[in-house]
Amino acid sequence: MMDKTTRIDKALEQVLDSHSVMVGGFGAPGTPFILLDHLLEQGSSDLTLIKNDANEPGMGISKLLEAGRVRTLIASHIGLNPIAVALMNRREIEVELYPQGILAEKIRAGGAGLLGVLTDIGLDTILRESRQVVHMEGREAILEPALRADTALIHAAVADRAGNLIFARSARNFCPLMAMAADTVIVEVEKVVPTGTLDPDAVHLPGAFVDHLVVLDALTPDYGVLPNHVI
Amino acid sequence: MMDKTTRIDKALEQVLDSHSVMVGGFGAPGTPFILLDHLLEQGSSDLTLIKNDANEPGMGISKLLEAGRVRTLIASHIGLNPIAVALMNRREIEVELYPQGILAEKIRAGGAGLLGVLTDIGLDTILRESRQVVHMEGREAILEPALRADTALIHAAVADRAGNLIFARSARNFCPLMAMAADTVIVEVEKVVPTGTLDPDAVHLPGAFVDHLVVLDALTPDYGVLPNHVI
Amino acid sequence: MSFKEKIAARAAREVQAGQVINLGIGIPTMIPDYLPAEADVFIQAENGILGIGPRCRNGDEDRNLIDAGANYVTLAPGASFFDSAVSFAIIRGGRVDLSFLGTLEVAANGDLANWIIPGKMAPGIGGGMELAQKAKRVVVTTSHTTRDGAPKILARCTLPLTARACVKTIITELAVIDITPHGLMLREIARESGLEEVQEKTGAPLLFAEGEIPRF
Amino acid sequence: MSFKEKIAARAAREVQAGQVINLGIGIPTMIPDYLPAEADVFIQAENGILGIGPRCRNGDEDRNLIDAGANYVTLAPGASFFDSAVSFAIIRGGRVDLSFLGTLEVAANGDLANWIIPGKMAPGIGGGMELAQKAKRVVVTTSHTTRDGAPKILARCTLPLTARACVKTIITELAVIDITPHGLMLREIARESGLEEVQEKTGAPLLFAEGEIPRF
Repeated sequence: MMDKTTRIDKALEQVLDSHSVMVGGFGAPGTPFILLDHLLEQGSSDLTLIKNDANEPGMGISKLLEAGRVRTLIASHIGLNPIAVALMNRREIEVELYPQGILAEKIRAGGAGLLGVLTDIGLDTILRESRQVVHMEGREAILEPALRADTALIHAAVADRAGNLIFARSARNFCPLMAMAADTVIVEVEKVVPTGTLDPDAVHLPGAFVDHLVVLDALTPDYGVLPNHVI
Repeated sequence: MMDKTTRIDKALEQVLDSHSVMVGGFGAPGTPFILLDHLLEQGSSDLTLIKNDANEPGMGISKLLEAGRVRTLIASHIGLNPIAVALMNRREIEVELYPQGILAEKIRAGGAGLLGVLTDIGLDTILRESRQVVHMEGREAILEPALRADTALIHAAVADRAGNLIFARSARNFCPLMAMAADTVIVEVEKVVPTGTLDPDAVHLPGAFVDHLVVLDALTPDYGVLPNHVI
Repeated sequence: MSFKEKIAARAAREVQAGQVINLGIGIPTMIPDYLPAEADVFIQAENGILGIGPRCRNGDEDRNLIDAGANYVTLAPGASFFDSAVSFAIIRGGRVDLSFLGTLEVAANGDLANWIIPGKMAPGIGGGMELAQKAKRVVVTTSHTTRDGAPKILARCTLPLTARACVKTIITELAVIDITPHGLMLREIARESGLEEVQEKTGAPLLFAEGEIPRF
Repeated sequence: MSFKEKIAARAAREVQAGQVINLGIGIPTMIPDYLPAEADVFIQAENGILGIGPRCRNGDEDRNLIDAGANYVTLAPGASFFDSAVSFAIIRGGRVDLSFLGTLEVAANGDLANWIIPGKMAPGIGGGMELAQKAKRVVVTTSHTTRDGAPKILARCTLPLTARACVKTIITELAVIDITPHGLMLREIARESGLEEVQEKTGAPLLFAEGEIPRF
């Protein structure tokens, strides 16, 4: 029977210098902290990272940013990470920022084998200055090209060995979209169940999109409730 | 507590003559046969129907086609319905046909508040003759405008009173996409459970997209295993 | 009651039963505390939740359950989860009835500017632009003036826009103001404030109906 | 064994373990009957299934479980369901390893024409155009000639194309033919057929390697 479980080092060796890497997660939930920690150890550099946000200092992709491994960051909002903001302001990293749902659609379009989407979001703003505007059916539209990456790193709650995934609560966010949009998809997962035991109606992402499953033995504190966000 | 259950006649009176109506289903599964039967009884005419296929003679939207209630049919493949093919060939209905996944994306784009999608599907075929072709990033792309409708009629297996839906197996198909893409969404459902009893991770379509739930007392034979498809 | 609480409490009264609402960061996240139990609304969060419940109590945090402002939240009955594309389909598809947003500037014609101060602050766009442009109704909740006392409500925005002519109502600690085709219409005024004060702190002329202006 | 069964049986041998495969209507749907148990493939259907199982036996039909050809099907372990947009994301996103399609015409350069006969047959496009254009490998399974005995394999298609230069291999009751940069390469020949017969019934020149051509 198909078994996509892979050792973490084996899976991550497919991430090469100057690769583009999509990273799941909105804030902490869905962020593959352990994959990112190993990517840091592995020494990969000159990366283009695509993530909704920049995590927070000392966590997740911020470790890669802080270590100077990132050339370009494509995101929606990095306001919770002052280190990332400072790197951007000092032009030590290149940052592309998109409206959040448009970032999601660009990634989804890449995953769906489309070339792009057309939107009116931002048409009346400074965004249009840096965009291709097309005329369709008597109106204007911003053309947003699809986004794909060499690799996607995502976190899932449960998987079967064929790669079918289930996400937990608000940890779903960008994960399934990114898994559709990368040439190689590496998933860290909290729990693996035998193939055939998941309800086919309850699967959030079909296994066809998953290349490697890295089974986590234990979670690091980054996965826990973050004290700085407890009111 | 919010309760979207509605009497079938009350729900369907929102469908007016010359309205556009998206109809869920791929073949029989997911087709809202009872809503369609009532729409026929109600006498609505000059309709634009949007469905993957044309069902089969004597079933589903074919009843509306046969009764002369349809001006335009937007679909992907109507080969299983010779009556629909004959109406098309005699030009008694106008038919627009799209590649199946592009039809899905046009509807989804409408649902996602996009203006359209860009695709290379059909670029080397006669499809391009009737399409807007745009140049982006040094290549050509077919511009497929988003599709929306006045009403969507879909079938679901289970709902709560807030309109959260769960579909059964291959009956999901176009249903969630169409529910996103219509101004008024009417869902016929086999079973209603109290709000709060569905697993929030298992909901296929969030209730925000649903306006009216019509609870089915019993299913008609159209919903059963179709003898002509049993090998 | 702090000025923020006052604004949140007043804003809560704009909510109608059965609505899908979205709460921006800051003051808007305080609004649920002031919603009556019978409000029966669905609170949506951009990161993929419909049906946020009452404020999360210390110790009840779920590591996988935060809102778009990264605050731990709870669930209401009938909640559901979905990915970020579906989440913004709800927003751009027009299924958010009411979006509460904070702002840097808002203009008399409803223009909103709340995401960038060129050369100074540009952490990103987030979900605000789509909410501002596509929610059925946008209500701005904001302090009436900047910390320096300068008006935030202006004849025209000076900062780059988030969306054009999108705001329907402005709620501050001093006033409730509707954006109308004729300009800013003062709908209500705070108990402890006066008409002169509100006009003085507002960067565009205020219209108001004849007679007593309701207090809040 | 009918000629269709012969084609399906031979086509099954093109499948590799671990692949995601899609089966067009007609002959392709017979292929699973000839897959060895250890094949370990996932069969995808455009209407939203990954993981179709063995042929559905009479009486086992599930009213909610059909494939894209409207046949009742069963599920394999590890199956999943999804909507039509996700289904075609699998296809256009390049996650279908192998697509078996029937055809009206196929050309020596891999052009495929299988969806329309202008003025005669135009029931729609279905999922075939996206499969033809985007599957990693397209194998055509077809009778070698039309009912009238005319070649279906041509130097150039005469009908409007489904997709350009997409077919990698053609499997008929007479031969297995690869599309190469140099033209049609005869890889295998049916036991009961001969080289002359195959060339005669093929509308473009056949190349073949030196020595004995393997039989099937």
